[in-house]
Amino acid sequence: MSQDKRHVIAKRIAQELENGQVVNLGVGIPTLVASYLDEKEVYLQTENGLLGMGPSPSEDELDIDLINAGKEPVTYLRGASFFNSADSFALIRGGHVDVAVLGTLQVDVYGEIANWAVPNQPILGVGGAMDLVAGAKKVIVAATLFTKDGESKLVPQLTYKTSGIKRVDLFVSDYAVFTFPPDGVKVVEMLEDVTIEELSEKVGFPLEYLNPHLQTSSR
Amino acid sequence: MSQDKRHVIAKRIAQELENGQVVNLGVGIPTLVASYLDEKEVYLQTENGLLGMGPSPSEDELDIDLINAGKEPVTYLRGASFFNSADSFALIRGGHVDVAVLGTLQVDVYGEIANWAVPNQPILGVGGAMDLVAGAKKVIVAATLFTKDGESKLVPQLTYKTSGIKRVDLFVSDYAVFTFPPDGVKVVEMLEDVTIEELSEKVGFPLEYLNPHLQTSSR
Amino acid sequence: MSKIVEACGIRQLFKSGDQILAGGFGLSGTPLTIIDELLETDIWDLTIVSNNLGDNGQGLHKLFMQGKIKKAIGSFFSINREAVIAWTKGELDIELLPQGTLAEAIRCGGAGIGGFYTKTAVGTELAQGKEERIIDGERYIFEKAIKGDVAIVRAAKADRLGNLVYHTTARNFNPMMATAGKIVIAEVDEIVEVGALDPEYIVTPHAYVDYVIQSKYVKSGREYVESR
Amino acid sequence: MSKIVEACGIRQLFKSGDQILAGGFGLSGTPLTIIDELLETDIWDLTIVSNNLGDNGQGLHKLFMQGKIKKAIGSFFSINREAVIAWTKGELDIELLPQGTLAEAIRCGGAGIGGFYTKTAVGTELAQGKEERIIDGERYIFEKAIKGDVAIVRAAKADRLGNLVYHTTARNFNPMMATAGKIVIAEVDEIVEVGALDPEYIVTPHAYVDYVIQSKYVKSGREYVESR
Repeated sequence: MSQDKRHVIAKRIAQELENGQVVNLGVGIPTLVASYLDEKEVYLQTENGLLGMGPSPSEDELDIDLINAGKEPVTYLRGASFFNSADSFALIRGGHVDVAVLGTLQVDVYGEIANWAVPNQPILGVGGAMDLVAGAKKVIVAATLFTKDGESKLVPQLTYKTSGIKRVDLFVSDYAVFTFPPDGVKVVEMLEDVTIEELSEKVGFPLEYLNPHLQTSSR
Repeated sequence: MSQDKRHVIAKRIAQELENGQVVNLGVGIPTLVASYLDEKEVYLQTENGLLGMGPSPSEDELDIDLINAGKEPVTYLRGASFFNSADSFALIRGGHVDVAVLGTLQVDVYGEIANWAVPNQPILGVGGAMDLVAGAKKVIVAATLFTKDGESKLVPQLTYKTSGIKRVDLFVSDYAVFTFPPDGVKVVEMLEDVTIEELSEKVGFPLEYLNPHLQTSSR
Repeated sequence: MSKIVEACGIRQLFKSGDQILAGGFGLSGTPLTIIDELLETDIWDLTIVSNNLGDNGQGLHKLFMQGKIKKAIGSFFSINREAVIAWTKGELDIELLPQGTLAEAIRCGGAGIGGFYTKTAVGTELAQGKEERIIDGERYIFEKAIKGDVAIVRAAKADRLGNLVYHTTARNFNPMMATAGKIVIAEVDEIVEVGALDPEYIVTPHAYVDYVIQSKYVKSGREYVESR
Repeated sequence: MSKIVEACGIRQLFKSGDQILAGGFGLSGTPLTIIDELLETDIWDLTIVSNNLGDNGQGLHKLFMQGKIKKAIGSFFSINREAVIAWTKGELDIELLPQGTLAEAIRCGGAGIGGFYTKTAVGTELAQGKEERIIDGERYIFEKAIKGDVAIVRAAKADRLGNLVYHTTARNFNPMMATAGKIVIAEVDEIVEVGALDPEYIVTPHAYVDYVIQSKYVKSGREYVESR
């Protein structure tokens, strides 16, 4: 997938974040969101035990004990705190993380996601995925809308294993931003220059705008 | 009750404690045990959040934030640590306190105790009593054998409200030290100059020595 | 962004009928200034979750004497003579929990845990009506998590983000309560700059804290006294 | 009384069939020296409770390659390629738990809590066979506490009593594991005198720790290397 698409998604998600929020960024595209925070005062939490995560270290600063959940070296900022894994997941599960940004394999039309079990591979890793889905106040998923094989990740019903019953709030893809009201998926806005009819055809089922005004005026 | 009796009990309990043990001393007679530890390296825990409690402070040292479970000012020793109430009771309930020394109202012949609900008074306080009974590795109860009205605190069956199903290990009274094997209470040793027959008559049921040899040679 | 507010600014955060988690053991670690502010409000019928209801005529005792407290959930009210009398008369509802169960239930409330099984109190009057279960051959009772509408805590220092550190045994219930209130207000002795607290030593991360006020109380010998 | 022992002195503390709690996330906070000592023992059929089974050919990976591990309980083994293959062949038993559930279950094991209810994993494959319960209108599943025969942890410093402090995210699972082993062995970078650690800042009180050894590993760039 092109670097561009990943950055389009990350940049759009950064717009959703607000001053003062505690945010957990998953591995992959979610990690890129940190590059687009600009002057926003957002506090990054990593589930292995740090609130106030900073950028990657220079070689001089490198401390291999100090890593993020993706096991990459990180730094910490002023006002940061370290805690153990039980306390870290207490923060997550207890609803004290404002936003979790997560990668995903599939999202169904009601916002349930499948992001932990890669199909046709032994299922031996879950990490903090399910805790974040169940616990974060708001969940934003970040993924390209189509797989390398051209299959839509937005699906009428999950065919991969669910990550939990909680519905996500937003799915930011390279084509569009989706939200999930009780009656099913709606398009918040397009990020690619396609009509909603064209996008409907690509995903294989009819899509609607959240705001009907956009529906009529698209393109 | 005479000060002497209380100190006899406290001194005898101090003998039971071993180097390196983590010990929780309840209010009343148990608190006096600290005075008889001499050179023993015993670490005192207080359930409001301190391991490594020291003696009462001088007026100069006094810090009213720093108190024991009886809400009296204390000090802390080198190697001490402070923690929150949940972690403190995790230490207790998880079996990491080697010995709890507790006061009591009654002990039954199988070692079940009643030490929280004072009869004929509204029952509005339990504090850490039940956690200590359930959680400490070893429980030693400290009390005079008879109430001011001359009633035995060692009873065939509790008439006061139980503190829990766990049996205590030792009851050190002013008259004798009792232990509680599965077939019921046994006298470990006399602390007063009475025969076991005389003591049996005082408590109202027959007592036996744990060690039958003492049974025949008493007085 | 700063969470530091004037003491009187917190009055609006409470409403009648709230369940309030109040830190402190005896008076140690009790948010005395916040409680004084509560006295100035027109809110009533509070449920207070706290180890005890103040001591020596201070802290939650004042709130109780003003008639604001409908129910108290805690572990040791025997020292609160007036509360005991009120309970006897049926004027105060009391729910008694072992101290460790109280602490753990509040921790669970903040940690998204629905409830837990403890050995404490099995077979006693305090287990009546509670589900019992055998786990690995041992008897346990079920206890439900406790949360609050507002948590009021006392700490030694806060930075401007709301990170908290505590002082000796004044820590007690405060760190758990700071996780379990929908709104969390901390009263502190000292407010420091961001970066002044060691990240390894922060006990309550700022994510939990909504408002911070400067305490008006200082220690004087065996008492806590108003300094201004 | 000192809990400081030579590294080789700990070999006798393990036995075949033990359930071992091993701290660490990736390799950060992993007791590499203790694991090396385990390699020298004639014990087998271990159940390992750890987030993952080592990384980069180090840590628990070595123990696994030696064939000592019968079962692994953890949250993320996808990075352990050889373990995944062994599992596929039926040579390794794996129990997968969400990371937060794993951490909480170990905390409960050390705290005398029999089990707890969590929202995490409700409705997923990882909830299969687990009791579900509605608490305050929300779905939770029951998870049992986890304990170990031996817990092996890595800390930054220990004093001679066994009080421990940790370094940054190397803290991870170590503090909980240090509470939940019948025997607890800590590997540390530095051993200091009693009184050198601030009582407010000690993370693991000495009551939990049975033995302390000096670590033989030091950090060198992106690796942990043996220093002697």
